[in-house]
Amino acid sequence: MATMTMAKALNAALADALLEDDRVLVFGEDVGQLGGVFRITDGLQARFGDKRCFDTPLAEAGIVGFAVGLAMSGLRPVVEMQFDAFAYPAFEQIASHVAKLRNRTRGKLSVPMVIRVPYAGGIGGVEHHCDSSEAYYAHTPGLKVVTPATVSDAYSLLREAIDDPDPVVFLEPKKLYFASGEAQLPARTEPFGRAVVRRAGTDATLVAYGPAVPVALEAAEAAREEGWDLEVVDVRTLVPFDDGTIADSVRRTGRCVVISEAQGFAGVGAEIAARVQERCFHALHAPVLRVSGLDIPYPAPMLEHTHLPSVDRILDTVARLQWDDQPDPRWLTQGSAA
Amino acid sequence: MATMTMAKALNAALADALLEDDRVLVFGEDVGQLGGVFRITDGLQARFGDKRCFDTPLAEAGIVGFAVGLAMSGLRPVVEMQFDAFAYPAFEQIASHVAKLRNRTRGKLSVPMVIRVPYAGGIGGVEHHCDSSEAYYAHTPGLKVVTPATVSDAYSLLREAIDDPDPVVFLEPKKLYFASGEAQLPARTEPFGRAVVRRAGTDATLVAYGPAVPVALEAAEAAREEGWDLEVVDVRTLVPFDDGTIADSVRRTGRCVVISEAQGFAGVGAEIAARVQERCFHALHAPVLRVSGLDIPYPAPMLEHTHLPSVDRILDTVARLQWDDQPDPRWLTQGSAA
Amino acid sequence: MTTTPQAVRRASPRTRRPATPAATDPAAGLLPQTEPVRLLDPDGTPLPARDDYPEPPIEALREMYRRMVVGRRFDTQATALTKQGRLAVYPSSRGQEACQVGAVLALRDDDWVFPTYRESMALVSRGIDPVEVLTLLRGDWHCGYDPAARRTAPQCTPLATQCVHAAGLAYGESYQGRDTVALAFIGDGATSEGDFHEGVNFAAVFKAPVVYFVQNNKYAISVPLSRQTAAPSLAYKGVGYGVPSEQVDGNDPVAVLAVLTRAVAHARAGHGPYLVEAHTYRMEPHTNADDATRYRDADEVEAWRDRDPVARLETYLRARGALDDAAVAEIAGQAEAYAADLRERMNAQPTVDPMSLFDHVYAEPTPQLVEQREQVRAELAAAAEGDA
Amino acid sequence: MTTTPQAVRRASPRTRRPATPAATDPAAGLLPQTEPVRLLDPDGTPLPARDDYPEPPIEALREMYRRMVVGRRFDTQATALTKQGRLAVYPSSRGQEACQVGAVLALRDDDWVFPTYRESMALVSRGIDPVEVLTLLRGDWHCGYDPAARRTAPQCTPLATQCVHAAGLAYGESYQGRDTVALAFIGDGATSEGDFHEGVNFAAVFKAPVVYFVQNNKYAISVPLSRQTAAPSLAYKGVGYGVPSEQVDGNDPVAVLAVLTRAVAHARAGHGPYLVEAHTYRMEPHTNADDATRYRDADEVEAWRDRDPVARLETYLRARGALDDAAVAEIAGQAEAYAADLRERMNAQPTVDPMSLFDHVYAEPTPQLVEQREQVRAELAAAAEGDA
Ligand SMILES: Cc1ncc(C[n+]2csc(CCOP(=O)(O)OP(=O)(O)O)c2C)c(N)n1
Ligand SMILES: Cc1ncc(C[n+]2csc(CCOP(=O)(O)OP(=O)(O)O)c2C)c(N)n1
Ligand SMILES: [Mg+2]
Ligand SMILES: [Mg+2]
Repeated sequence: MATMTMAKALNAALADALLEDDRVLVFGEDVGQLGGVFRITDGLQARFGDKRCFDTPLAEAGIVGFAVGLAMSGLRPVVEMQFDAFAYPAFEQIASHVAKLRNRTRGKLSVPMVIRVPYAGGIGGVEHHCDSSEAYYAHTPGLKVVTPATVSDAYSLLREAIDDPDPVVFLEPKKLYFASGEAQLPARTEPFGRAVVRRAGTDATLVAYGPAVPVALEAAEAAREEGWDLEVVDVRTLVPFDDGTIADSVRRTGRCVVISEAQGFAGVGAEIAARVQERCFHALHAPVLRVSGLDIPYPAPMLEHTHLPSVDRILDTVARLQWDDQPDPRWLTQGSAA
Repeated sequence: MATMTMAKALNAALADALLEDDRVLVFGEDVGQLGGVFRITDGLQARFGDKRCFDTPLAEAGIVGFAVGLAMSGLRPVVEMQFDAFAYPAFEQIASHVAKLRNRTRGKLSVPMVIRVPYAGGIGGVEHHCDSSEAYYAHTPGLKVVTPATVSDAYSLLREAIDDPDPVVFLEPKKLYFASGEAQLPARTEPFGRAVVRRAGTDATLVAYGPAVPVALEAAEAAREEGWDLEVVDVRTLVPFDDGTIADSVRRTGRCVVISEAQGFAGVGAEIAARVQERCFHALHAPVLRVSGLDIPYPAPMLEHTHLPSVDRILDTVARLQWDDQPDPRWLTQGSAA
Repeated sequence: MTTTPQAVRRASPRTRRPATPAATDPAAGLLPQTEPVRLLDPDGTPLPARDDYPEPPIEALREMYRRMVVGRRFDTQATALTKQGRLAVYPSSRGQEACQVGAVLALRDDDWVFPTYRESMALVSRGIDPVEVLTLLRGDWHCGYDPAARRTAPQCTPLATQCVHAAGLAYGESYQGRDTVALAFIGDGATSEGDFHEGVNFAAVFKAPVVYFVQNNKYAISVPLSRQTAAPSLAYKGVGYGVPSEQVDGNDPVAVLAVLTRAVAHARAGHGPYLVEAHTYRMEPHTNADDATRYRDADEVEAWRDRDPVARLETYLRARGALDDAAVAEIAGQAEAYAADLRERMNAQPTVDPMSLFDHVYAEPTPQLVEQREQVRAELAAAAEGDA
Repeated sequence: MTTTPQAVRRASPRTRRPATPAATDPAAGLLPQTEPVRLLDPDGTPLPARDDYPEPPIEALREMYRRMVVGRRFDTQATALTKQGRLAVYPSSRGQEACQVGAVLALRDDDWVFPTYRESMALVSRGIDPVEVLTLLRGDWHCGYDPAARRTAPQCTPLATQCVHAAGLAYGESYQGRDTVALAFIGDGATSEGDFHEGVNFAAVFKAPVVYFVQNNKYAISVPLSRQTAAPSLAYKGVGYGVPSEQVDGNDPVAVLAVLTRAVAHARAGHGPYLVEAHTYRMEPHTNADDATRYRDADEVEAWRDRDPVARLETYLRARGALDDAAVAEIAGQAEAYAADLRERMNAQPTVDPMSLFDHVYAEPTPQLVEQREQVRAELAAAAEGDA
């Protein structure tokens, strides 16, 4: 085991993939000599040459569409979108081609590729640099959507994503890039498609993914003081989704809070809440509650802490899980027709 | 009262808006002389001239971005995206500008506009012509998202959308364009932001919107044979969302099925299910269930009936609402960790 | 800070560039000729031979004629099938036969084609089974042929998006040491889309062997070219990417084949992409669902009948002695047989298994799809029971 | 269907277009001059006067100098504030002063500017309060000034998207009978984005009075121009839209002002958009967070120091007798005062009310936002109580 950052683990995953599979090409904006604005591709061009790791013209639809063509020719593109909101120009290419080409051609043509997207906030970034864009992809059939929360997972999931026969949108929580963790490379963690219980507990389940996982774990620690023993599940792959691990946990604890950094409305957190109550209705002592970003455009750096799910907001929500078996008065009084 | 199609009502709404408000401009692809591929703008150019209703170059980001500039100059653009999937090229303009300019400028600049999108399926359309794209917009703070299900609402909501100080994504269910209904123009129905009970019932609430509303009504009729008296709520505006009307209904009926045509995962249906169980937990006799499109790319015409929520699928789902107060065995056996 | 210099406010500076730039002008090798290349008069009379575009071999032109005749018959048949309700929709390319067939003939079989919805004729001309080509429009699946085996991408509907795919494919092929050329079809209207710009630019920067072939048929559904661009012609876009460009009379089969052959050779030789604009005309409405009388005059359409590419080539080949009544009849017979076979095979109602909906979303269905598949399976079983 | 004509497979057809097109060549009025327009030598010596670009009035040039000096001082100050942690990030435009100020001086106050993140200097040069300009980068809100009042769009980060806004705004203004011109700034890298293409094309088709002003500073973050385009120069893109274009030495203040003045006059006169490419250089890293030594040589940067636009204009104005030591000192003093004021005001910690998060999402908060606002209000009250 060694201590390293998630950035380093991702870099190692790319390097190992380039080494082991000739078909892998890494490209995007500034990923060559600069090594990417987050240095995730640092040193790759020097080591593997500028045919394996290269800069493209500044055009995201172009980058993704070019990857489609390369994949058609048998190569394995791994592209970087520089920031979350800067992947939006590629939305048509992603939604109408990347996601659908296998289906369109009854599997005769497939376009395995990885679209790496540094996403979410918590780094004091200015507008357009902090969007949580996972729902746009998770709602699009044909894409797999992955987001690691630990250093080992970053390596392992990225290697699996590159090997996957399907296109994967690989969402990297920016704020975790330079957080360190223990990892032994080449790490291989739980297989793609599996959620993981990051902390066992008995009283309620916190379901989180990506940047929300460390916050959930922190909240679970803090909850001990309040006398709650909380379980934390890390979803890891949003698509495919691991109903089993999550439903098992909630059936044991009887309570559930879903935590995601994105604005809540019609986000992945809504999906998780809907699924959990469908599957665990009779085990639930309280409704499945959600903690998410506010339903506002991502705010300026000085206000992002108000926007983001915080330990306090999570604990406030856990407190509303009807521990005294009384309905939450909030839902009894609110929501009547105005 | 007169009988007319939704297409005609939309056309009348545009004409009346052009007449009453000089600032209104209608533009897009083929909306001029042709009157739009669905003829929603039929006759407008002849009547109001080619400065008020005109064709643009074929570029959707261009159309929406052009509308942003026009709105900045004080005009009121109403643009047509020719089909759902053909709005994707405009996604960056919509998500990063249309939705955010008011917020970005603390309200100093606003870009009221209507982006009309013929959406959803059921018309035997080939690929890219049938996407249900509402979740992409509803998940984006700063946009209002509307979808009419009746002829009168089509007129009324479109007029309100054009008058609204905020940008509105106006989703027109294609398959209802040429369905007729009674309407008295200029119709003014319930105000923007309100859901409506389309059919009163006591046993369970079907929540639906846009193209799913007629299917829900049909299912409710059919359910009478099974002995169920179902209430049907039409959401009308997805953003803002009317929690009150829907929660009131579910608290009365104690059961809820959410119906939407889009693929289900992380869709608006998930949001509705999550909200309803949050707010009505203690009134619910069964989990909130969902009927949606399958989590697949929109299929070819010959298979769309398998994809779309059908009366049968809705009735099957209603049947799973634990009428005998036994938990649904499905959720007790399924979803355990594999 | 409110002063503004009141300097030089003059009219359009159109005259300021010398009309005769030096031979070293970097644009000189990139701009198209000011008039579309033409080797036959509209009536089929050959124009004086020219050095830059030597005439293609006569056997090639004869084969071109054959495919154009068969292609046109296919097109008519597809329109008829639509009227009979056999196809959901059909976009005809009648009038564009020289382009549809010329593009295919300029390529090798192992070259890649990136067609749009309008290129059904090109695809059958490439030898793809017409039933497989029409699968999309019949509505049983989105693509009926095997794109990898046929080196032909699925017909692309999201406009201009294929321009980028072609760049990637072509670069990927040359990266892997193959000398494949990719030809991307695109319409006049679609050149307004951002993906056209990004595609041609990527191809240029990566020196990818792509021929971008714009069929300027004057309309994008109802929108005439004048609402699409203010450029002298679409071929003038190439210079902005450093891509050599040419414009050609798209109803002159000989010129189309000559120009595309050169463009393909340029790309194959490693010189990077090439842009060709063919001036042609869509004789039919946009699709059978369109009503072209709403936006264009019958006169305009009539005028283009005189430039019919099939008749033009026939006249020329007859004059060259490469075609006689017997040969014309034989080819017409081939076309009829082709159409008859198509008609017959399209009359068989296709069966599509609804369970296949779940097979090709991912390489393996996700647990969520497995669940939904079981639900549909149960529904279908129940329905079958109900029917029984 | 496997035959392929073996015709004319020849090398690049670069020579096929006559190097001297006829005077009627439609490209002739649209292409840029083959060399960037230059009116001063790099050392400030005036070049021979020319008809097409008369020199701007001397008072305008003196004002230009003043704003460039103040602008540069502002820029240095902003970089310093970033080092002190007062700004989240700052993209310097040092070296691009002639472009930043020239664009502003070519416009009227009621014209609209569409800046990018790099245009802070242009905005202060337009008279916008520098604290308001830096609000975005300090991180208290996304835009600190009133765009409607200042006729200046928010600094645009999603690259090239502003090109389309400018077209819409300019068309909207002229539609309403106003003779406003819009100037859209854009970088070399961003010209690769589809929205550049769509924006310029919309402006051309609608004859919207827009000047597209490309500051080609040779890099898009780390990516050099050679990875961005294979075109002779970015100004060659105009002809593909039917838009007249020019290239200019972007470090020659006199030429920049002359060329932009003409471009603005062209647009204002109703001739439609105009494209100007200025060849300049980004002297600093992309932003303070960037490490430019990773991708470019110190030598390259040094070479550009010799073409410093401020020194160049100073030399020229002194030679013309329009500037002396006293004036230079006075302007330097103004710049220092400006910087000192900025420093002081930026040292005050701004307060931003978290409740304002809910105010500007919609004209009125939705019920969902009202609910979330109450939740945040309660949280803040609880926190305040906890603190007390
Ligand atoms: C992105 C996108 N926007 C709109 C459409 C709808 N549409 C289909 S064909 C067409 C016109 C295309 O015209 P052109 O490029 O000239 O090709 P042609 O049909 O004339 O061959 C339009 C607007 C589409 N398919 N894709
Ligand atoms: C759509 C989009 N993609 C990527 C980025 C990230 N980004 C910000 S600046 C920049 C480089 C821009 O280069 P250029 O256009 O030359 O302008 P310059 O910074 O040199 O002024 C990039 C890639 C962005 N802001 N928007
Ligand atoms: Mg066309
Ligand atoms: Mg640059």
